[in-house]
Amino acid sequence: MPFTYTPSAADWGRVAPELVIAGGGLLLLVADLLLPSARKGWLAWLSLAVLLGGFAATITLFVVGDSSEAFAGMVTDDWLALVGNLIILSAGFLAVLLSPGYIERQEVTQRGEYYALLLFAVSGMLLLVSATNFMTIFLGVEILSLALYILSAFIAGRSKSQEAGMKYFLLSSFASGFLLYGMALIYGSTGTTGLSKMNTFLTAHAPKLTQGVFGNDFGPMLVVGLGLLAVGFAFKVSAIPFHAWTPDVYEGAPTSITAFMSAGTKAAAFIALARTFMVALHPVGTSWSGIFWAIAIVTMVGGNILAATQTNVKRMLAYSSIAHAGYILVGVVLNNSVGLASVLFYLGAYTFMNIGAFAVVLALERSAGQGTELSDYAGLSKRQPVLAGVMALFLLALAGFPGTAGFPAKWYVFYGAITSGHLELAIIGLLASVLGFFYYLRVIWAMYFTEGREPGSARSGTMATEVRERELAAAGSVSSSRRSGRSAQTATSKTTPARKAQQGEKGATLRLPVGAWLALVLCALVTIGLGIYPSGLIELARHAATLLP
Amino acid sequence: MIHFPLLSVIIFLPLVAGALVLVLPRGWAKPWALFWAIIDVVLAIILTASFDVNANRLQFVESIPNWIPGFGVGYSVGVDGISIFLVGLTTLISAVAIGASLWSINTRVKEYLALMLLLEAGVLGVFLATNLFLFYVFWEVMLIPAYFLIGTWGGPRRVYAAIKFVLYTAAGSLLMLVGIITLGVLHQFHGGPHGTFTLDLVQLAQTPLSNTEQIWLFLAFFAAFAVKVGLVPLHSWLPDAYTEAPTPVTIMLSGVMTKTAAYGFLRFCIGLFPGATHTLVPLMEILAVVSILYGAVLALVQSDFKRLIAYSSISHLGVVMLGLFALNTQGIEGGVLQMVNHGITITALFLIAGYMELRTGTRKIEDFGGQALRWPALAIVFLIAALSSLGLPGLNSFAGEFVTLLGVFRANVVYGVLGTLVVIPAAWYLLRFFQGIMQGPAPERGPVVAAERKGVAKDLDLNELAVLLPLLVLIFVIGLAPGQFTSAMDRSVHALPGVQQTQAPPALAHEPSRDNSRIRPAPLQQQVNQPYVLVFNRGV
Amino acid sequence: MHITGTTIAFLVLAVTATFSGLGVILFRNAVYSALSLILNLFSLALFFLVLNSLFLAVVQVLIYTGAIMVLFLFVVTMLAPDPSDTTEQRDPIRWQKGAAAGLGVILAGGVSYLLFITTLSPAAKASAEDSLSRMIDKVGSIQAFGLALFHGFLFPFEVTSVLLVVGLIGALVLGRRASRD
Amino acid sequence: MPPDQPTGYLIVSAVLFTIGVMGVLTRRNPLIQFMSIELMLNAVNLSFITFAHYLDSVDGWIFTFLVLTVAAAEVVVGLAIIVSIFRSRHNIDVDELNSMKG
Amino acid sequence: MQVFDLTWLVLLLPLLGFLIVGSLRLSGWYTNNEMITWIGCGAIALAFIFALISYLTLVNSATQASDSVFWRWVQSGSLHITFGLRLDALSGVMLLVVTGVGLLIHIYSAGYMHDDPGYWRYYSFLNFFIFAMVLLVSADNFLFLLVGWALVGLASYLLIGFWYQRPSAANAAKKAFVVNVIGDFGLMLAIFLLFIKFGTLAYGGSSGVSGILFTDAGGTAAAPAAFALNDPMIIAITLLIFVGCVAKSAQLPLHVWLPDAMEGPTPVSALIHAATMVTAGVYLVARTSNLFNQAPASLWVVAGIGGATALFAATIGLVQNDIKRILAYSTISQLGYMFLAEGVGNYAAGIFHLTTHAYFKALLFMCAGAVIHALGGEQDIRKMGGLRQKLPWTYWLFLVGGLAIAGIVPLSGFWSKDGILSTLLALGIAPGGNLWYLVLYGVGLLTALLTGFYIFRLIFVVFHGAYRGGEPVPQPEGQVDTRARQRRRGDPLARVHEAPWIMLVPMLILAFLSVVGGAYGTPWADVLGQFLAPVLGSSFSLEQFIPQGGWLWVSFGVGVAAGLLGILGAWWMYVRRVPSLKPMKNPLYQLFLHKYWVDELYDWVLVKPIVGTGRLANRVVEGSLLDGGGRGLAWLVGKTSVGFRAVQSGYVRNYALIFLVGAVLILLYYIARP
Repeated sequence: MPFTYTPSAADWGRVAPELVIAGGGLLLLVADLLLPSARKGWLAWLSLAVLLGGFAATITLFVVGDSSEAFAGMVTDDWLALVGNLIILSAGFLAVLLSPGYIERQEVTQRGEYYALLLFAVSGMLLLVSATNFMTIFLGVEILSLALYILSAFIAGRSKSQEAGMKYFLLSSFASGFLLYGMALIYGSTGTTGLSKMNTFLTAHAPKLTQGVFGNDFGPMLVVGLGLLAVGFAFKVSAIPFHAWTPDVYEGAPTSITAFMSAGTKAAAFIALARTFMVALHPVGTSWSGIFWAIAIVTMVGGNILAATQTNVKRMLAYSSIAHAGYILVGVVLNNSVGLASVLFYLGAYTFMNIGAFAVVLALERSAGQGTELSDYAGLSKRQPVLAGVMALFLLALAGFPGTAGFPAKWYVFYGAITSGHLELAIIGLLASVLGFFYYLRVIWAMYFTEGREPGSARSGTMATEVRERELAAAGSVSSSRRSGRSAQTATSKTTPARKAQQGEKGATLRLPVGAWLALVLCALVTIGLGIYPSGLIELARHAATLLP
Repeated sequence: MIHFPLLSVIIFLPLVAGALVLVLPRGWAKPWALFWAIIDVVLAIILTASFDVNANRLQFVESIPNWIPGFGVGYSVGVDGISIFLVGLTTLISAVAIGASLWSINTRVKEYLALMLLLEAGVLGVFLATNLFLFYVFWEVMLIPAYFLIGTWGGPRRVYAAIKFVLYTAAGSLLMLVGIITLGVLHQFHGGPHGTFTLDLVQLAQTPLSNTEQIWLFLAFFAAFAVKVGLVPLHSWLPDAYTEAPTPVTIMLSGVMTKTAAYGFLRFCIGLFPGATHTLVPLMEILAVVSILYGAVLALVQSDFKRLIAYSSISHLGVVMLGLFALNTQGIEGGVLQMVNHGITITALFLIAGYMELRTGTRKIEDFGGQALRWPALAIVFLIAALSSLGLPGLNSFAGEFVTLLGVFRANVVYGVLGTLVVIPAAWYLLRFFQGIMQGPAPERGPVVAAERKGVAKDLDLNELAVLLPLLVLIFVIGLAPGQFTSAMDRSVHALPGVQQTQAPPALAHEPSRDNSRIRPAPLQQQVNQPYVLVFNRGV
Repeated sequence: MHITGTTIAFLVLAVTATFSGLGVILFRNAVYSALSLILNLFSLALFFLVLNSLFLAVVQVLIYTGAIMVLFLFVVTMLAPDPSDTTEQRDPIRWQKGAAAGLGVILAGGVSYLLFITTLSPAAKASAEDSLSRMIDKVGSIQAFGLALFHGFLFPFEVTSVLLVVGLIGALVLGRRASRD
Repeated sequence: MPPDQPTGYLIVSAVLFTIGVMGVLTRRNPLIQFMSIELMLNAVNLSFITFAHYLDSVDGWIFTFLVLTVAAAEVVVGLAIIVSIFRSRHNIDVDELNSMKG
Repeated sequence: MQVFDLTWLVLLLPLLGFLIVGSLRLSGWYTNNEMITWIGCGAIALAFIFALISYLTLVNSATQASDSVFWRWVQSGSLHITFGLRLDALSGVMLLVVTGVGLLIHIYSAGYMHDDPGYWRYYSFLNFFIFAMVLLVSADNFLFLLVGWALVGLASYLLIGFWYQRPSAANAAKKAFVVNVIGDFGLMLAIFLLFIKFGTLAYGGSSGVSGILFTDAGGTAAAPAAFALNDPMIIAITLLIFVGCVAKSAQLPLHVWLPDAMEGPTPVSALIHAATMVTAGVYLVARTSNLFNQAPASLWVVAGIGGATALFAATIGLVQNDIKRILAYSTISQLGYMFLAEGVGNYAAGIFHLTTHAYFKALLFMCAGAVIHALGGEQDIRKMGGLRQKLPWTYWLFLVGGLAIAGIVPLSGFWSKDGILSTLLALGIAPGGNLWYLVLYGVGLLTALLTGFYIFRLIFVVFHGAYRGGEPVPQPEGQVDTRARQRRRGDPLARVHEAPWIMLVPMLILAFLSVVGGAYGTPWADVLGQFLAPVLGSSFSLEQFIPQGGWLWVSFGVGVAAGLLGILGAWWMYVRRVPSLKPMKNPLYQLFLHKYWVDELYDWVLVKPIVGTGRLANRVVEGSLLDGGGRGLAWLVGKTSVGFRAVQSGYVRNYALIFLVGAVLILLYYIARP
């Protein structure tokens, strides 16, 4: 068919969300040129409009879509893709909401390019989740990666940002090489790069593989391909030991991008991973699930252990995202529909709670990346009770406490594990999350149980002195925070909650633009909403997972 | 059938009141919280009053089966003869704790009250949930407010205590989570091809489980409950948390939260895994005995009186555990009664300890002496609480302990004897406590003298007494008529699997007329002038 | 072993490719590395020719050797007046190279071993209607490529435009900023 | 080398891939690391072309073509990042880029 | 005649007194001591009257017991316990003793405690004690017996620690309570066993313990069908019951609390620690006589402990110097007599001695109280002497009491004590009699001799000879301040005078009872024994307890002679010779003086190890092991974390290396996978 297939209009319709977003990105570039510099603030709203358009397209596809492949098996609009679209669009939406005040504070001037790249990254992710061919998967990965390299390095004056961009670029390209090599070898084994054909081929010929690697024709090459592909995907989802880029990039990148990356990339990569392994390579599940089994365990335990002693909150959240990748991988290991549904649900829940947490980090971050240390959170509950409250909510959600989205997410994953006979994963995962409590609660502890402002009032030993020292060090950055306050004021004047919160304190000035508040509120509402009534998303995920037996 | 959702209202009333307290003016917060806490008590009383003691099924059941159909989970609550008293206890102790907060908590009052009410809601939910998912949700909901309450309003080592508390309990609960899911899955598998995943307690109870499965599941639940109830050697968090938490929070922790664990043992470990329970009874009883004796010996040597009470709590909860795992009517009914009693008594003790700490700023017994002279009223209530705690016959704890230990004794004489031994060290350390504070020569210097000079070390005032009063009344009421409680439990306890029905002693086996049902309390002042039947050989 | 022209070409190209590849990572001077890479890419283009992919061989030479490597060389010369590796600085992680070498040997050996014991599955071969060789025979190599690109693979081909736009913007953003600094 | 099997090409591809990997692992100059990555991509391309030839399938060709495009885009962005860093630091030793660790 | 059962009023009135007196003070409108005296004494007086009415109607009725059930206390499965009161011969006698002696001591206290600031507290506690004691003796089942049993312990605790600011008093109170709790522990276990064995905790009625013991299968007392003699269960029950008795009645080896309990006010010692509470053990053995009869082995234990305690305590009493402690050891010794009697089956003799002992020991304590009162709180007999002239009434009353306890004919003590001794003799010489009866008889006799000695040593040292102390400073007993007392020239006793009438009148009444109280228990007219007989089962008949032929007279003679010999010895040592009160080097003396080092033994064997274990556990287990273990785990996680973070070196190529490690591991997995 490759030589004869002619794309139809329906094919283009099935990629409507991708088209809307990518077109929106181009539109934004044009708008950037046309808008006078005083009106650049509109770019954010325009991006939001584009993303809403993406939502509309996705929802339209939910209703009228036929869940079938387009462009000769290149992409699909099945529910797995559509649910992924929703998650990614949400991540993008939230990231855009968070951006305006923040990027001004970080003295980013090229706002048009920023939003355009964000949208292109979103389009890459959308492509990735709907891709049903190694080519489109590869292209999706590369589009989002390229956009994110640039976005990570976006803050010109910040060497950490550049370092992040550089590291991300080098390592991600390196990993892409592995991914690609894996694709090549699997292509060599199965004769196709299309996932559905691959599935058909493997269903017919996989029984040979169960006899072992050796003694059959394509087996050894296939498993090398599987391994290399797994490595490539594991890098993208930042699973240990392919995680090393994550903390550095997350720390160095602009926080709005970190937030977006942590949720969006993860979701897109996981869905592509799920589609590749759980759907296409389902017949050879026994050959790859062992790898993910080990990776999942190492990631759950290692991510939590590594996070345990972090003092930089942003970095801590990076490690926590590694740990969460481990939990999600549990769903992948299962290689069945429950596992797939749990992966989807987890990603949906994770997006909101994690972006929410990063949103608070962002709100507290001063220029030049200051203000993300644990000591900067000391006594936050007194200075910023609302921010501290929602941060506590997100952290508890990440820790998996009931009443928040994190609980049904963990429940689903571990329910899947147990019902599929992987009790050990459930036990290890849950014990690892006890470690998780430790560091999540440490942030809460800093916010609620320590006194940030008055030296000498903090009670417990080493931490208190540390807090004081950091406070002294932070005194130097007062001028910058004043500047950021002013610029934030220009962005919006409707900062009632922030102002209200501000009245309780004397020194610090912190005003969040309305977009950031909106994002925080959205994240908080969804986090609680999914905690109390997760059924809607569960049903979506379950429907999407009917791809699998 | 639509009826007034009384149980849900009881659970969620504190939650809503707690949320609303955040938006109230600061001055209204305390009366508001107290008001709703008391309303909850009233509702609990209404619930108790309309409870049908002659039915062994769950009552006031509310069910929304399609809460999360994807998980096979519904919202369902219900109450039986066991949980009803614990609900009453919880509402009462919560109201007392909030009442005690009126003057002892003055920083960030709104957050504090919101968390207290949330904690209350969590505990109530645990007692009333009849779905394991819901149960687990409430179980964890208890944890967070407790963490914040200890960590924010606690003493100097509050942070350490709070984190230790959370990590210990969370580790236990997560293992329980594994157990819960596994149980549901097993239910699904054992149900054959049409088996469904469910966590409904009633359905789970009919799951056929092999003994090995039962034992592993039991141990998973055990992890959560044993930590929370403070069974030695998993109790390490308990003294720290009790000591460092502010008094009202300590009350909530010791008075009601530990009961959730004991209740969990009864409802889930015993209720769902009778086979494993039967196998593991020696383990449980030995741990209980160790807790009893170890807690008692450690209580003997503490100089910090909150710590002393904490260890006494470990010891006394050991008795509860011992009773529950006696697996007979008296053991379990006594155990549940003893839960209520322990809640009342430990609350009174901690309240009094809190009063004393608030006055003097110290918790060291050595700093006190001869305070009965200056604090006669406090001395009296203290003595009553201490006597209740040491199990003085005629007071509440005795009733509970007696019935419990009788049950234990019937089940196993050795555990019975070792459990009964608790009364000796209990008397010792509690009187040491009382003597150290209230008796002996007054100190010549130190914080107590300083407080007296400042004029803050006054005797009990009426507000403080008012908070204590319901507890004191209950100490006597339950002591004098515990039968009201045990008989209401009878049906529910007998509905538990594996519980030995009481049999007539062997010597009487041939007397069919000695039927329980026939024995009714005699009307007041009935003269039983029957001829005395003793015959003596002197005349023979 | 039956020695044919293809075999000889293979052996020569394999040796060239391997050594030029080694040159890329072993030359101290980045310019030499770049030149070595050009040689390597060129030998790969010849491989492509041997494997009947005329169009890609040409594209390989044009894009890689012609465009990409020129860019590389430009940057190399621009950035480093003394383009040698900064050897005067002590390597902060000296065990890295040894470990890398060890792992590299295992990787190459392991993958090669597994590939060596592999035979392509006949079932994986394209069906008659999808057969590349038939299409080449029918319309010619480059035409076949074009047919595929604009029919079955139209979508990925179109998607690359987004990719290129992103690259463009990236160069713009980073370059403009660099020039302003 | 069994006749009609691509084993030789595949092994060359594997070796080249490994050489690329080694380059990333051992060199401190990001440009050379980057070149090594290009080497890896090209090694994969060789595999693709080999498979296309031996499987008689056009997918490999197209994939190679896409990789080429991607490589071009990557080079643009990568070199821009490297240049941008050089502008601000006047040093491109990647070992210097370790302000974030742990 | 119908029984006019007013037991509930007897129970209720002291409770009301307690509550009213207590709440008067607490509510703040407490004004004077007089009101409290009236309420406190009035309640007991009424209770005594009602007890008397009930008793008299019971005596004149054909009914042997009246049982009033009030409410269901608990029902749990087959466990069914009601709160009820029982009036029968035994509880009737006990009620009279308790309320009667109690009333006298209430009155006496009005004088004795007049100046104490805790007067209200004292009366409320005292009323509470009477309430508890009434509950103990009139409860109709074992559970409420236990309730009363513990409540009297509480009352005792409160009253011993009445002067709570004195550390010695507080410690003594705690000690008394804890030792009593050991007894409660035994009793509780006994009750559990009883329930398991009998399925009921009631004493009487067809469904009560006694009923089951004797009506089973139409059995008779001689051959109760369901229970064999020395059934192990019954032995266990009875021994555990006896553990309770041993603790409550201060028998070996749990006697240690009673001497310390003398820290309480003297009237309290008279009432609780001599006349009533400590005899609860004797009452309980009598109450459960049917059980004990089924377990002769237990009875031997009772007899053995009783005899041993009698002798043991008497020897200690010989050398003590604290006037109240001498009386305390005397009490222990006399209680030993009672158990001796019960141990050989003569429960009635035990109860008889209980009543007479209540009279004369209360009298002795009151007299001692009068002396202490007069001397401003002095209790050391070495600092007394020659008080006969200053306190003539007290002296004579003390003498009456002393003669009674020494068993001098015809005072009450003679009849009761000789009843016991002659019982032993009778059983010993009876055909087929056990030699151990004679051994116990010997012990009893020796004790009688020692009793005469120590009590008259006390009398002679305190009332005869010359005064050896300083000038007493009048102050309440509780606030002894020896430093304030200074020697003056001239008569130090110039200001010492006799006790007021309100103290003397009760003493006179008791003295009267001590003289004539034996009249209802003579071998010829054993009114009490006959009356109690329906309640107290025994394997012997009352006649068997009376030595036949001339042996009764022999017994009388020997008993009186022993008492006289003791008195003579005391006279010889403390009147005839100059009394030497210096400590002697004699090891036996040291042994007695240090009370056989029993306290020290307990301290070393029990208290120190337990507290030491606790301290050790607190430090090692709680601190190092558990807390340290938790911290260690956290430390380990932290170290691991830091170690892993070191791998995260920040170098790109290092990251790539980690990456490659993962990839190679996967590759190796595929190569190695079979």
